[in-house]
Amino acid sequence: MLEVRWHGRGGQGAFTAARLLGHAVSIYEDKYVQAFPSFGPERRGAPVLAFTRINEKKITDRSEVESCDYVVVLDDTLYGPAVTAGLKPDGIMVINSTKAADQFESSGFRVVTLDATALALEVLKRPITNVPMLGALAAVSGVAGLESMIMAIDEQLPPKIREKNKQLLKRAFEHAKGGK
Amino acid sequence: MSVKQFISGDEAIAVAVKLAKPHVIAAYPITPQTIVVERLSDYVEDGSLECEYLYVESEHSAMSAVMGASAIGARTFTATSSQGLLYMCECLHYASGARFPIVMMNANRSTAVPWNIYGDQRDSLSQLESGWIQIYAEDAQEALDATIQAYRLAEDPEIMLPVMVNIDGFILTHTYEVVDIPNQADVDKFIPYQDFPNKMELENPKSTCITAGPDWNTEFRYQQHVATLKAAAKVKAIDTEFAKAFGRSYGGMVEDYRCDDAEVILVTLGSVTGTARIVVDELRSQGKKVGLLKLRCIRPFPQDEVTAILKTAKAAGVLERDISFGYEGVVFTNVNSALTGLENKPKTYNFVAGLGGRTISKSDIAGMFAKLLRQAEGKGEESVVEFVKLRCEDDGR
Amino acid sequence: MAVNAQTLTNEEYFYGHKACGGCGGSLAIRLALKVLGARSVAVVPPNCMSTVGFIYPNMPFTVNGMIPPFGATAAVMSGIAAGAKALGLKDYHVVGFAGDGGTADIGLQALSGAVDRNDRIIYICYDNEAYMNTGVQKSGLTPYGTKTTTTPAGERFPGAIRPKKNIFEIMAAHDIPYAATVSVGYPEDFLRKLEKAKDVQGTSFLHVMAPCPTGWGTASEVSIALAKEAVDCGLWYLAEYEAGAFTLNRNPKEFTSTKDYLAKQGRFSHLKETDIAVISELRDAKWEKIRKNWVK
Amino acid sequence: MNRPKPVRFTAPKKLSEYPLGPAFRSGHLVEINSGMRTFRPVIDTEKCVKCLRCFLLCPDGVIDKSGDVLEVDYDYCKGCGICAHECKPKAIQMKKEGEA
Repeated sequence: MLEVRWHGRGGQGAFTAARLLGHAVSIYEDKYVQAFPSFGPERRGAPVLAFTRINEKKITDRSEVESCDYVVVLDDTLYGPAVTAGLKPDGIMVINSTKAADQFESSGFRVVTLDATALALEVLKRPITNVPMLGALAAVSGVAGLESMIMAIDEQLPPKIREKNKQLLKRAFEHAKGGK
Repeated sequence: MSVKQFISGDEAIAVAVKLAKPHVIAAYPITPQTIVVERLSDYVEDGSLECEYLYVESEHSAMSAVMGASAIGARTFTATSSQGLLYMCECLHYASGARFPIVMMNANRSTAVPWNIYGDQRDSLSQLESGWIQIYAEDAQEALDATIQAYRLAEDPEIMLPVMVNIDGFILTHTYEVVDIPNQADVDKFIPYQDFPNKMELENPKSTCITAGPDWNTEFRYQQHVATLKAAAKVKAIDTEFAKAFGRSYGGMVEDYRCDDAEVILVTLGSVTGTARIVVDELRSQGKKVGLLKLRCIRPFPQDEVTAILKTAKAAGVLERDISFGYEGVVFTNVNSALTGLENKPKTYNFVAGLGGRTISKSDIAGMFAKLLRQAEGKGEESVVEFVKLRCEDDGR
Repeated sequence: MAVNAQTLTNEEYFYGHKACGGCGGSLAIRLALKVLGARSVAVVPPNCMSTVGFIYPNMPFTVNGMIPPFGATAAVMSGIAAGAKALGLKDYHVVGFAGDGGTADIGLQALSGAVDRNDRIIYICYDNEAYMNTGVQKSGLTPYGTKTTTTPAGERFPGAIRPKKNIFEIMAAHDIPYAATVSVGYPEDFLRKLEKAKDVQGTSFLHVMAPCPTGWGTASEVSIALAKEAVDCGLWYLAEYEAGAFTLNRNPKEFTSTKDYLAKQGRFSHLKETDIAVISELRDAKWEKIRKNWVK
Repeated sequence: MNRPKPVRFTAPKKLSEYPLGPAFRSGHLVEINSGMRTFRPVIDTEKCVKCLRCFLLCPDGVIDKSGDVLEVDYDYCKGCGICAHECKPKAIQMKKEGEA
């Protein structure tokens, strides 16, 4: 089972990204998925978590995610013990930052950085980084195919913002594939 | 053709209700049920569900409004949670006594105080005596399927009782999963609307929710009791028919998992069953004879099934998100009561866990099995009622 | 054609019940159902009228009837109306008969919700000014100075210490399509307002002064006369709220004596001259507002 | 006279004979109320002007207006006296039960 933990702030759309990933791989790649937010009231600006669990078999585990294969950080000001906790040594942390990957301490896991804010500002004109970070995660992990994520956006995001987000997804995906 | 959707437990309930086409929905929002009533409002607004939607000012009125609608023969739905369920309490007893076939979803959530919005089952379990049939779902798919089954059960002319479909707050209500959505025609065929035998009619007026004094009351109550008992066989039969129509089955009143030669069995209710399945598989792979008994329906109580499955076990544990203060968990009381007739009653333990939403981990469940296995080996333990993961150094006694 | 005793149907829809002789509440129900007709659904919460109206196997309502939970009259009515509409039923009325406590106290929230949704129901509050079914306890509509079993009169208190909640104006404050106050002492006015309520497409509310000989400590034959006198002495009034405006239906040039009205009733027998003066002052203050605001 | 009449009620014997839930057919009277009465109203049809005020105001609806003269349904009259009290031509007298 693969477990992804998303870190963001209330309002940044971390859970939407967790759901888009889940939708993409469950509906279009025949995997079993759970996607859930950190339970409780969400307040704008407060740190929030979201999770995506992916498996070939039906997932019956309802306990909290204790360790994870991937951590995605929508905002590098969140970086700290809460972000690195439970990330497996062979896992990957994808972090939205202008800094280089080696600026972030690692206990063995790989760190990949992407300036998703800049990309989002360029395409959306707004600093909304959930979709580009989803693209980056997929690029570095192979956890979902680009096509299925595009279809998920078509089904799940409001029509007005679909096209720009698909564009943004592709840009981030390619950018991260390029290893930058 | 059914379709797959990636939706939350709350949404699965809303989709099931849309498929069931109730005439009247009345509901009041409460976390973590709110998504259900929001989605249903959306369906009414976009025209995909034609029904009267009453945005009431409280849960007491929500249940009262669906009682009124049911009294005149309308198929109804409402949903609530926790404090809302408790606020309805008077009306819960009313609806069952009146034999109104109302279907309600309850998002299991702790009850105040301390205030807590997270999942435990103290809300619905405190209402076992309300006369409602209570069903608990393990995942979003079962939530959807159980809701459709609930209409079939509630409106059965021999039953005519309200049914509460319970799903664990957040753990199921807010978790997105792949859910197979049955097609409308199949659902229409499975739960066709038919007149309620006790409904008011303009041409043939009835007086309903009437008074029955000491001279008649017992017989009305006995009648209600008999109907509730009858529901047990119906639950099983409906599940079998559901399997034929939709290809999914849940075992009826209970589902036993790897219980055949099990020496110790853990009894569960709701979503924690899924986590426990993994632990059972792990222990089985180590050669341990462990099994799992999931209660789907707790009123009527699956006495025959519980007795039949637990009678060969050496030890049985009841894992529940509930405590009846000053005694033990209420599920435990019920299970023990069912076992009293057995010659070799297994030793039973009560694990009180997950109160106020505290996670129940695989290692917690492994610990419960370890305790049961020690008992099975003849190394009995003193504490029968155990608060799992209690974070204090002494037991305060 | 105006409904009156001549045109009113001879059919009875609430008949053979066990209410006390001279009960104003049972007359209110009887007259209302005669106007609303056989295709009515009567919703009667736990109160005297349901207690005498639905004891198995004796069923005095000939129309459909239901006892809702005490605080849920309006919500149950909303549900019946919604169910009837969804099932495509035609030509019916959903009417509620709650007492003063069932309306102004425990039932107020559900009533407020129903008015907020503008559900098509006719809510009738029969006001006998205390919880009579349980043995005369103070309700929110018990007037100043009333001796009840929870406001015993003695050295310290004159009985109830506050005037009646103004439930009619509370309904008007919801901007309800139609609300009216009536009295069984003015039956033609009551019938006229029932006729109006019948045609309202949203919520309508009638507040009926309905004496209770048992709780008021009066002879059973004077119930109607007392209900009339309550209006004539100015302690009750006949008014309507419709299309956002108040109308006063009866504006007495001179009031009859409050003292005489009060003196006829056991529940006021303890009142001192000073208490009666307070009641008259409250009345005058109320009427000053009524005349200033409702009379064009 | 056109007023509901009591019916003979046979108590259900089998559980299946009970109504489903506490819901029963409306307009089902099993006993009369005349025992609640000490005085009975007697209408003097000579004096009666058929203004129908008594018919209108009887809380129990026991005055029937369908015939040539007003009739009282003594099965359900409780003898409250409102009719006599409200009768303007004083055509109704309250007479003690058992007296002519």
